[in-house]
Amino acid sequence: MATPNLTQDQSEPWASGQLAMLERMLLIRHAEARLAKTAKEVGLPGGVHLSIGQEATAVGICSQLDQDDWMTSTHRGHGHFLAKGGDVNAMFAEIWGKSTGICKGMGGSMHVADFSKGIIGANGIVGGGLAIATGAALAAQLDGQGRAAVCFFGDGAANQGVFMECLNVANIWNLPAIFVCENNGLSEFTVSSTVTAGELSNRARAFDMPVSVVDGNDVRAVAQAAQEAVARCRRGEGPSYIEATTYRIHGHLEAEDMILGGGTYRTSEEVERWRKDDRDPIARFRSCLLRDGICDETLLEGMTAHAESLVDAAVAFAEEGPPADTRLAYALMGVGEEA
Amino acid sequence: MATPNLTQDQSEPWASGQLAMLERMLLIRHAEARLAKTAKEVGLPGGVHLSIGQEATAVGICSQLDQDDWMTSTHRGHGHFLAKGGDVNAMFAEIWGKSTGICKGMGGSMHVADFSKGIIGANGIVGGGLAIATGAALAAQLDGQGRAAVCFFGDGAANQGVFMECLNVANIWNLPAIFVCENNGLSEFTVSSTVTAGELSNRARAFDMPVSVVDGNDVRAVAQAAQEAVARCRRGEGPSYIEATTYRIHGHLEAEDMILGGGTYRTSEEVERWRKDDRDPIARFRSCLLRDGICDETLLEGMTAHAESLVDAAVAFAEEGPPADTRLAYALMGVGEEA
Amino acid sequence: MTKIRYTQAVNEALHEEMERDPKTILFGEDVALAVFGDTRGLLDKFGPQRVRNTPICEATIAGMAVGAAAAGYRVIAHMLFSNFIYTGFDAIANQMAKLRLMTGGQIDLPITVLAVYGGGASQAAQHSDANHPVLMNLGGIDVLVPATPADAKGMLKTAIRSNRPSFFLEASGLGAVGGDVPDGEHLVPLGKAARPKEGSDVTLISVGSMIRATHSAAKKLAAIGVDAEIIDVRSLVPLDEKTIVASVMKTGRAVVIDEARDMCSAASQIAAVIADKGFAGLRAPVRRVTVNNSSMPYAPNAEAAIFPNADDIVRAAASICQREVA
Amino acid sequence: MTKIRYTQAVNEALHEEMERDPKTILFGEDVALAVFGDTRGLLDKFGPQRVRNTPICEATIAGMAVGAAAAGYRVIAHMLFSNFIYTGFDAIANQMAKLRLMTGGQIDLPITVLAVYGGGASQAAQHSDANHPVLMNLGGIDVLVPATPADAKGMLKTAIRSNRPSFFLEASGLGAVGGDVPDGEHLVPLGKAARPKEGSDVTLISVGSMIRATHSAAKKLAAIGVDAEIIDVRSLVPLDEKTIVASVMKTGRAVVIDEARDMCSAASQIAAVIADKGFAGLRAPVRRVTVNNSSMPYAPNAEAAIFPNADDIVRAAASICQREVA
Ligand SMILES: Cc1ncc(C[n+]2csc(CCOP(=O)(O)OP(=O)(O)O)c2C)c(N)n1
Ligand SMILES: Cc1ncc(C[n+]2csc(CCOP(=O)(O)OP(=O)(O)O)c2C)c(N)n1
Ligand SMILES: [Mg+2]
Ligand SMILES: [Mg+2]
Repeated sequence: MATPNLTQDQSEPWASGQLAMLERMLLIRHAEARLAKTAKEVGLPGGVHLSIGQEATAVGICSQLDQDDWMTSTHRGHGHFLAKGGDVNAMFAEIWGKSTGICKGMGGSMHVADFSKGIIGANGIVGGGLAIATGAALAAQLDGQGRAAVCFFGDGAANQGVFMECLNVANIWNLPAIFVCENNGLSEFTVSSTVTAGELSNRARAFDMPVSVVDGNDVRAVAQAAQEAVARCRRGEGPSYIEATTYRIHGHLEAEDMILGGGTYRTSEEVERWRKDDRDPIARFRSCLLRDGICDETLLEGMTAHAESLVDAAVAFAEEGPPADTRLAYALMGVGEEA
Repeated sequence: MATPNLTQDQSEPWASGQLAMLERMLLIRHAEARLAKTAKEVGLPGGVHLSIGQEATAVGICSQLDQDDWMTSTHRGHGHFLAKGGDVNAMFAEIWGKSTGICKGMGGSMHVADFSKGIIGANGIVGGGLAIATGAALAAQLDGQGRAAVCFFGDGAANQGVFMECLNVANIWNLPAIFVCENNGLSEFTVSSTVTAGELSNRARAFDMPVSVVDGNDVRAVAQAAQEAVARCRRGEGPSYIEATTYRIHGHLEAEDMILGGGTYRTSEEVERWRKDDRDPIARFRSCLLRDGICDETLLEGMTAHAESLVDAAVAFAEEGPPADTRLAYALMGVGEEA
Repeated sequence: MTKIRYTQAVNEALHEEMERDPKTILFGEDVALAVFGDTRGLLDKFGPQRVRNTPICEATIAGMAVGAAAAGYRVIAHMLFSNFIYTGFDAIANQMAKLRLMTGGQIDLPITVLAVYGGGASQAAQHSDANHPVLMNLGGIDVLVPATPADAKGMLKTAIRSNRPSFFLEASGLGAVGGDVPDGEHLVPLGKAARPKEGSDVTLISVGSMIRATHSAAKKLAAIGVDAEIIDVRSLVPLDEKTIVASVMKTGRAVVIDEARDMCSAASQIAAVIADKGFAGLRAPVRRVTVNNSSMPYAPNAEAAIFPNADDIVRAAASICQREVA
Repeated sequence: MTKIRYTQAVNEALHEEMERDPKTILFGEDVALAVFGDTRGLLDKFGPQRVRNTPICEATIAGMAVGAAAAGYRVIAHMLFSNFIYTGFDAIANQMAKLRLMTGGQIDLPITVLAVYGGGASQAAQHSDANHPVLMNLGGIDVLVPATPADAKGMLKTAIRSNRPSFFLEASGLGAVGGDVPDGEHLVPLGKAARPKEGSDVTLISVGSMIRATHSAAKKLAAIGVDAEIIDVRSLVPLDEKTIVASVMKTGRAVVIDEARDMCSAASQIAAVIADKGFAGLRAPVRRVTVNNSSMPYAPNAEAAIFPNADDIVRAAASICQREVA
């Protein structure tokens, strides 16, 4: 994605950067809505965790990254993957378990990765990406090319000790790491505030890390925070912490209702509030763009239709792909065929 | 140990409490000095980590605890063990690997424990005691008897993620836990400041934990901080964090010189500075007591001689003890004798 | 007898044992809403003191289990997927497994850790490990892999009452499987294998989740004239070497079936025991049907290809019974 | 040939490989001053960018190794005692072992983890585990337990150059043992067992640290007329099944010697392989000399009593060679 110029100057580069962000948010939204539909109607293998409602975080952060920058993601990783430039066809094929998948069908929804684009991968272990990103930041520092390593993680993951370990290491070594907490208030079926002491951002402050807490449903605010953090990385000034407040609209995973068997952890009113146009990150960004005269309804409709067509194509690509290679696992794990 | 009344009122209870603290500090000092001597001249099994120079921390904290309160310790645990009322004979026999040892010779120096006195034990894993103490605090809360659970840990251990995890859990559950960081500036052969970001106490603050940072070589200051923290536990007001600044005079372990093979991580001047009477916790406390008229030189000499005689007796007890039971390990691990 | 599902059996055991002993407590991530259904209803019945949702911090969950047990409680800790055990592994391997030894036996550690293990459902590598071998190697920890609802209930109840730490591993593929469970108090001793089918030609030794594939293999073997005996090794630590060896002494042949990766698997342990103590009766090589040292790939077809199944068992058994498989 | 100590051999390998490839980096706790001597001099030679003391945080040390390797570096991580591996076990078992699979082979992970393992020095339970079996079961990770200075040097150099993650485990009892090491570039391939002694009556298969007790047992066995062959299984993953099975086919008898706890040990794995692939040549039960599922007690006499020694090996071998032991 073209790094958007964030100073609003009505110039062409500025406008196109803004539209690129919207485009990516729409792609994520439509892709995930399709995954939800397919999971429900047809079924998909494994668990599917959607980030609908959180698109501004992924896109805001990744809008400031180059392909060379590193990024680790979470179990809720489709948005991060697409925002960092991952290919939607290859992602769908992966989720469909095909050999045309970005991980040849070996990883699935929870493990989408594309090293050629700096996407180290999603992770099924809550907190699993933190130390990996810190290691990538170490590599980036040694490379001396000004690369950054971004780590997305949730408010639930912030209770894993490895989070604090990584804040410590990143600071003492002055690593070009950006810790991005997507604070959606929920850890699985637990309201995070019931299991979280103090303000999360104070944890980063305790390690003398520059902190910025932003409205995670305002893509411009997120991009702004990212721009500063990335600049620090580029200049060799060390790590940053960004906390983006947001909300997940869908269940923890698409099979949630079945798992909960009638149990609840949030009210439907709460969910509805976050669905509203004044909170939804895409609706909000659209009205900004309309207000600023960067686009009109026609353009928006065209963009939406385009996103939908990309998703249609991705489904077709996934469906057409040949099944995963049944012997590949052995080859990749380095075992001979004889036990 | 009688809980000393900390309000200086010249009363008998106050004076005897103060003397009890000195007595315990002397016992620790003399016991460990003897271990150093024996390790050097005769040899002791395994590694021996001494806390000489840190006696005020162990004694200050434990002076405020009852036998029923729980305590976990570190690899440097002799002082904590003795301060919490552990038996010096049983400790020596343990280190000598005898069946009369407090752990029947199964644990050794790094694992001295006495559950009958609330001493859950030393730990060979840096940070290993943190979650155990937190679990004991949970038990104490469920018991509803006003017990506290104290966790000693080092500044090095404070970089283990589990430290922050436990701060979080202790706070959200309002557990009667006291986290006592013995900040001696060193983690093994590394100067802690080179591997530690920010102020350690800010980590506790980030979890909304009451914090007190005290001169760890001033036993009265340590006891004062402990008194408040213990009172909070008793009243069900939740956890506290105490950081005691101190210094270890001896090597990380007694075999240090051999291990380092000429390498150094601190200057001998630094060590000498901390040995001086104005820093040494025992010398400092002695002059306080002399100044306050709680004791005179004669009494002090008597106390010193008494400590030394206890240590002599402990060595004799250890030496006389029968060797460890060679089949006990199997019984305790619950395995049959046939593989 | 009542027919219930495996998960329901676990749930009943938890309810009964928490009722029985008020010092029994349970904590873990999302135990209130019960990710797997096994802890359902406990919070409502026993309240927020004894049943607690923890933050996501497996290292502390496992460590607290040790501390609370050492301080007098009977602890049940839920670790969700068995892959998450690794995140709390220091407290398990260095503390839980060793504290009783290191303290010279001053304490018992009545801890039961629950976790769901195994593949077969496209959960990919980080949610599919059958990692009982890693736990078996630690020493000091019982490792239980019941394969039927009745054993799930009876063994879990016994494990909770036991003063040794134990891992109670629920096979992810068995959670919805139904079976008869005796009414009333039902306890199954640990360390005893079951023998769900007698036979004379070969012993099929099934570890935990493999029981269904093993039963189906036995049927297929019968069709080619091989009369298989089935041993269900529901308890790995302690391991019922006697029953296993006695069966092999009778049949002269053994196939050990285990969903774990082969290297240092339960299957290898059992094969080693047979090669030692059962050698006198052995008439053929001891075969293992295991996963060939790979983690599970995501794609259903790729996972199925490396996951041990009935045909693998049939092939292994036939190869040592001088039978041809179609 | 130069006679050097095991630790020195490790140190030389580290120096040579860091010199060879500037993208090779090393980090861990106290690697600057070298707790075990094996990393001595590296900081001075290669500077603080490539050689770094970490805080005490094994979870992050292991995880960073994965991240830095995935991002293009050749990583050596020192975990000190092998018991501390547990603290970083998620990054090892869930990430290091699986990331190449989960990404469909997009990356290699050239990681070498160093750790000192094993008992015998009264270090007590938390500093004495011989836990190679736990690593062997993970899949995707090479596990190396060289027993001589020459193998230590040659295998470590090979491991560092390899693109697979590996654990290079240094037996604590062998660090000071000397041996001849070839001068100049010396590489030993992984996955090949050594055969330090030929013999015809029984194969003694030694895992890592057990080599000295095994040699001494072979001498004692010679005295009672048993001609033992010794196999030194210096590489556990990959495992040289061929050499092991060939030897047993020749001698007809096997004793596997391993310092690990018995359950799911390397010894059990090797015994299982023999019972399968070597069955045709087997003339006696396959014995295992291991630790009987206990962690190490502290007291030297108690530790010695449960630690496998030459007499245990002699007894096991004699029992299958129809010999009486005095
Ligand atoms: C180590 C580990 N523990 C537990 C889980 C189960 N789990 C999956 S997602 C999740 C909640 C994560 O919450 P958060 O980090 O806030 O991310 P979110 O789902 O809100 O995006 C949990 C507990 C896991 N996958 N890994
Ligand atoms: C998990 C773990 N990692 C590393 C070690 C090795 N080690 C023993 S003590 C120590 C330093 C501890 O420093 P600190 O916590 O400050 O305690 P101090 O020694 O200063 O009392 C280290 C790294 C260990 N025992 N356990
Ligand atoms: Mg969340
Ligand atoms: Mg310290």
